[in-house]
Amino acid sequence: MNWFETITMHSPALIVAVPLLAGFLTPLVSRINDTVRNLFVLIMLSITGILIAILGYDVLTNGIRTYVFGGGNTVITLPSGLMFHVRIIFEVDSMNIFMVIITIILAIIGIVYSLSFMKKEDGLDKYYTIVLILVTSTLGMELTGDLFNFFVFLEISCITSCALIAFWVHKGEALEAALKYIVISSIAALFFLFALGLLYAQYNALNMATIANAIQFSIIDQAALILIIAALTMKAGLVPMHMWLPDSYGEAPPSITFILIAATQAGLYGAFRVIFTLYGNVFNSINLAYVNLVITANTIGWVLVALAIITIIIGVFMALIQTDFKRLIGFTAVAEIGYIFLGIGVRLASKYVQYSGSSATAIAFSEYSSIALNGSIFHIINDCLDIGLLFLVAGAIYYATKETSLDKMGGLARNMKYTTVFFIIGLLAVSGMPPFNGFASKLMLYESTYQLNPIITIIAVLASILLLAVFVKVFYSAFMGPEQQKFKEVKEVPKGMLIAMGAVVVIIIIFGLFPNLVINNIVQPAADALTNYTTYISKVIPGVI
Amino acid sequence: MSTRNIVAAVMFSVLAVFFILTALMLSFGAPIKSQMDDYIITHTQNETGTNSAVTTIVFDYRGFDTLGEATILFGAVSGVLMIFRRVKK
Amino acid sequence: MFSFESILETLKTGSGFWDPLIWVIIAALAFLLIYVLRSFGKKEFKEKTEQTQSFLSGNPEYEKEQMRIKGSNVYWGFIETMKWAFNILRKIHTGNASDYVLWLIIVMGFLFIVVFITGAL
Amino acid sequence: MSEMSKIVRTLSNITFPFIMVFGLYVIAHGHLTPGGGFQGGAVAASGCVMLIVAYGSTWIFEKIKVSRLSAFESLGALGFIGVAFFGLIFGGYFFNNFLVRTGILFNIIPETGFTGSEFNTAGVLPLMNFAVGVKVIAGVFAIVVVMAYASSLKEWKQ
Amino acid sequence: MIFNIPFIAVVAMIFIGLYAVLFKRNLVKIVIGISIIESGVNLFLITLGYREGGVVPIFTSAPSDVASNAPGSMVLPVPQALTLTSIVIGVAVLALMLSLIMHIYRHYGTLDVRKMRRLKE
Repeated sequence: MNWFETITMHSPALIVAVPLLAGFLTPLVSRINDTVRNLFVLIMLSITGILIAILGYDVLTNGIRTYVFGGGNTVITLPSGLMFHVRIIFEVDSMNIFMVIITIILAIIGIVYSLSFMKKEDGLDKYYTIVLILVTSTLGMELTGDLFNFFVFLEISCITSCALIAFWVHKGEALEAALKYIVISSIAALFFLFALGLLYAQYNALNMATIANAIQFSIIDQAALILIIAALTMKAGLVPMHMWLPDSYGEAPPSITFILIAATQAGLYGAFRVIFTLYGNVFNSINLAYVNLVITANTIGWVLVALAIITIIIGVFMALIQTDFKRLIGFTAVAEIGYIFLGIGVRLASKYVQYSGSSATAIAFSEYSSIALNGSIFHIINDCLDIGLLFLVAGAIYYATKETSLDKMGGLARNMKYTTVFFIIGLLAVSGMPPFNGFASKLMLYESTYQLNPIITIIAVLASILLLAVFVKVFYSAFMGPEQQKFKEVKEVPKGMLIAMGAVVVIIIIFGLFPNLVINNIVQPAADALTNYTTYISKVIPGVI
Repeated sequence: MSTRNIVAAVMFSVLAVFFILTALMLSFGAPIKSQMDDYIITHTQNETGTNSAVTTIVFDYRGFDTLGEATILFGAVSGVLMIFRRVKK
Repeated sequence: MFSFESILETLKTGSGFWDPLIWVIIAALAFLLIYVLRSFGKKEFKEKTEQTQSFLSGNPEYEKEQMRIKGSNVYWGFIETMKWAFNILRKIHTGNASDYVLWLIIVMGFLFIVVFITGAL
Repeated sequence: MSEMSKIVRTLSNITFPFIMVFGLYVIAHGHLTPGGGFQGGAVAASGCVMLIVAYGSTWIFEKIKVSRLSAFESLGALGFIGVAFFGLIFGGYFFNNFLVRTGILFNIIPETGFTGSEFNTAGVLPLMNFAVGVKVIAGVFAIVVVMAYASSLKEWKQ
Repeated sequence: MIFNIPFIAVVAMIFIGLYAVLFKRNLVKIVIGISIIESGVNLFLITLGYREGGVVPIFTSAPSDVASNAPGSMVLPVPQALTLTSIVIGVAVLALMLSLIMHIYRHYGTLDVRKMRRLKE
């Protein structure tokens, strides 16, 4: 067993443990000086990235990998044949790998950006400590296979995000946004804990695979499902629970917002995992024993589709009347979340039963549902990159002009050429213009939704056009127009920020020009890992199905 | 009594009804299944050499949760110290 | 895991397909066409003459500072027409922290009603 | 807040050692009795908070450097995660209890009830308890000191 | 049914806290409501783990007859461990919220949640 095997075996634990160790060490390291601290943070995150690359290669080639904390055997088998878990288990499949890759990309780029963006601020040692803990919590949420562990990481991400949103304490709005965020997200997390207790009372287990194996969908399970879905969709920012999102995104420092996007997507991943794996028997099974649950799956699917459409419309319309740059982008982020939930809803709503006479013969998903799921998963990474790039541009403008209100800007394209180019690319990508990455995923979503219901597709396309209109307004009022007197001596932002934005732009262009590269290599495996949930269960509970 | 309060009261009572309905389904004093806890109680002395089953779970079987818990306290302290830092305006 | 051929495939989206490379080629051709058309333009156009001055029905031209449209005035007509919708949206978005929790409660109760009814079927 | 009367200060001086000893007892016996690092740390930190109440937050804030407290807290957290990493190194798994059944320390399999060798049990759990106790004392004390001092400053008064 | 009174008490605590969050205007009262909700959830976890006539699952001070016919005579230990974690989480959230409220009072000069609405629409 050589060292590479050992690292691959322990990488699920190390991916969480290394940034955590770095976060604990940062207050001590920052006593030396600032340069050492910045290098330390970057190096630790790079080590995490290398570990993620190793684990991702292993998982994508050899299948699911589990890690038991504290050792011992994975599953305890009683003489009576009961099989369950005692210890915490990390179970990593392609979906986890997909999310973790997004998170680490956003984290490293955000750190590189904040190295030059936050240079003049004070309290930076605490800043980097909390950022590392936030990245740790996001990675943990996306890697864990244990419900209570998921709750713990949820709370960590809630607390650290709140502290980072309130970083500019001299602005009252930042404190207000942070308080609103922590109030609603702590209440949602408490409801999540209540639902967890309900599931524990039913099955005396906290492991996702064990519960998913034994799920019965009794009344108590339905209550638990409702509470968990409500909490996690709040975390993801679905309408009408979206109102914390523009506040926090708009008031946090842009480098923080770039990492907060990853934390939001972690809540979204939780919704994916709960719907498709934890309640897989209900929403995902084609076993005829669960024929009476198809109507429940369709109902939840249509509810999600309706909420997603409302999300898209409200996000775009509210973005149209905003005058604050970052808050406007926050509302467009809400709209993008709506597109992702549209895919999940179409997947669930397209489940149907084949009847011969009066007896059910088979349960199946329509063939466009897989395309909807692919588009939805592919849109997650596009959403992160596009919205993130726009926030970085907003931060660059704030860095150069100390302005966020669109009314006071104008004529910035003369002095900030690179930033203007980056903003144009982000504009076209987020509004789904070819050949950028937003177009491919949105096209898949449109095509699959059209076969479910054409009206939904028409609304979504119109909303996408409105999204373009919103950003044309921003582009006109911020970059175009005659040169302002007070912006005569505005300089281009420093190199670090340009490098960060350029990296995102390069990724966007590659994803846009070669969408199959992404879809074949990470998106399709992730969708497969979500759809056949039985492999997820049988990996940790042998002998099931 | 504004519209908002009326809506709030109605949804509040609806949710309360459903919660009580859920609570009446549970069984108090007699857990339906207890295989995991029985395993822990019977094996805590041999596997981890501890007399206290709760401490065994907190620090050994589910020690990673406790690490996250310590991380939460750490993050809260760092956040409070960051919020109360001296800002030079 | 990684295959180079997968780069050049076209993306199948159920009923249609999408190949960015073809799109790039077509876009390049379009830009070429635009350049050719532009080359047919008038040759006697001069910079810095009265040809470039905008004609405001004989009135003197304002200086650039005053001719700028603010960001909140863009799409004024659209927002004015859809005022009823925007008023509703503005009414929803009260920045009140307990209203945020109330929305969470409303969604929870709605899901309870829907799922318990359909789950009982 | 300002300092309280001499009676309160004297009584807090007298009771402070007992509170600290009790907190340390709860930390040390975390693997035998109800309690553990968090609870004992909370008890000891409440003893420190009693000093803040008695002597006034400004006096304590000048006596104690908060940066040193946060350094202590990160030391405790490092001890905790360090024990976990030792489990990875010696036991082969993260969070492995690598001390039990080895001849080093805390390695005895306990009997039911009070036995002579009860304290020398439970593998790495006492170490984790101690690290968490240090962390909780420093953390809670830092939080209370900073909040009390900030509330006593003049610009916070409206 | 009548033996579910502890669970009814849990629901009562949760909804008392929700009432404070939804209908009170003072930020400190809202935070108190959140702590009440959290206490209710902790009580719920503890109540789940109760076994008829069980004792605390610690062998140090356990009577010999109880220890002999364990685990049937001991309450479930896992919910107690979860509750320990949940309590510390609540402490951390409480500390952060209270310090935020101190800053907000300094900036806004009020604790009324309805006046804390600079971020609307």
